[in-house]
Amino acid sequence: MFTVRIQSEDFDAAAEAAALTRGRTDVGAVVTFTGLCRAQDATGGAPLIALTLEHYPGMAEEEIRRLIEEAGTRWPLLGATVIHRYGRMVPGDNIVLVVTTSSHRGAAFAAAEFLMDWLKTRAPFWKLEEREDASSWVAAKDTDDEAAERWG
Amino acid sequence: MFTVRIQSEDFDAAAEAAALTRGRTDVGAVVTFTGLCRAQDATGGAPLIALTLEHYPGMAEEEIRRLIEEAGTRWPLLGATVIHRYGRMVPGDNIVLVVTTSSHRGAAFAAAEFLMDWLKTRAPFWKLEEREDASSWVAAKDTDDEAAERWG
Amino acid sequence: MKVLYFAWVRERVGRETEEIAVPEGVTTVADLAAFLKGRGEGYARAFENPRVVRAALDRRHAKPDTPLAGAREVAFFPPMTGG
Amino acid sequence: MKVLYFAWVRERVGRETEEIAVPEGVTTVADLAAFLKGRGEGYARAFENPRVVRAALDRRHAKPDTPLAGAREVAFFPPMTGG
Repeated sequence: MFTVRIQSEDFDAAAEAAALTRGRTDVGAVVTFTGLCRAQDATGGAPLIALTLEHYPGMAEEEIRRLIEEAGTRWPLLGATVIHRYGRMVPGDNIVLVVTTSSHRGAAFAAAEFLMDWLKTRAPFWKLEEREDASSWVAAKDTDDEAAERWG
Repeated sequence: MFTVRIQSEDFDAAAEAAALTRGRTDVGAVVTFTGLCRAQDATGGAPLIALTLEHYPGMAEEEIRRLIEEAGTRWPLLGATVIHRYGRMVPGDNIVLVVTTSSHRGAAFAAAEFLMDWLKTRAPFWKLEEREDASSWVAAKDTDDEAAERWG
Repeated sequence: MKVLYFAWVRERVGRETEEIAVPEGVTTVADLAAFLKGRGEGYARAFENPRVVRAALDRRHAKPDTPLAGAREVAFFPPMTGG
Repeated sequence: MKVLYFAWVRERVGRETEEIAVPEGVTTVADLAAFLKGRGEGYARAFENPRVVRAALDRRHAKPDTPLAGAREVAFFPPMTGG
């Protein structure tokens, strides 16, 4: 049960998690990760007014589906759902959701973290930051590349 | 914002996650882990009818609070909520919830996994399994000890 | 001293809690477990393999060599299986 | 061949997409980037540092030395910052 959705609307993490467990008695572990838009990054500077997420329609869904399938070969997943939003978001808004289910917690945690690490470096999305003093494209982080690379 | 609850009632993972993010713009990552009662364990055998969770009132809450505080010294958490149920549960029922929030995903994931690993080995709860052929106390798993020990 | 038992330790001992007058010379968790083991058949079965019985003193995990000194409540139980 | 641009590559090139007749001798992703770089000021700025421009061929990540052979759609974009 692998689901990918690229959408501008908000998502409901609880409903997505419920869809992966409803009527089942084999799921022992559900991990959900929600990534949100923050007002302030670590470097300080002017507070963020909004983020606009641009994406590559078609490829975004296909690439995330490939990442989920890769996760499914590495861990015994019972289900996985990834929803990534695009468009303009203000601080506090949801950006991305990953839900993984498995019989055991180790697989659910590892797959969720793997998906997030690879989403960051492979899913074709780009963030434009709007601050009081300027708008600028977010630069990719070396730490994200390192997080993805640890999966080998 | 650290919360621990030991209760017989079910919990609402979404409401707990929402309570840690509401009105804030500094949370970038929310990880929730839900542990559920499964019908069948890996060893096969008769299907599970129910689990009854016994706990040590007072110590259960105190020990989990100590684990959360330890997590808070290791990672820059903005919030953490742990709810552990006791009493009788049937397959598909929720048993335990861990929610962690942080500015960044690495801390939220690591703290949630740390809390689950240590809950398994340190929180004073014991599972009595009810199967068609017998009732028996669940034996502690070496793999749980190993999972906890990797945190050093 | 208040003593509590949980899970199969409780079932074997046959009670949830009791007040114990700790005898002279019983100074550690392991001493207390050995003393309790001699109190009858149920206790003997509960503590037959002391390595698999865990203990808490005043609601904190304790080791066999932890001194009882000052504790008001001690609990004995199997390895935990929550989560 | 359909070419798409995203984020600041799109802004610098000044368009989202275009049809390109790939000249003889342009056989890899890197060749195409070098060819596009010569098409004007916006392109020159978009491809001024080819190492920071990523590419996809038919919606799959491609490397500079990936052959264009058979691809219908190529996209150029900065390193991704989703998630």
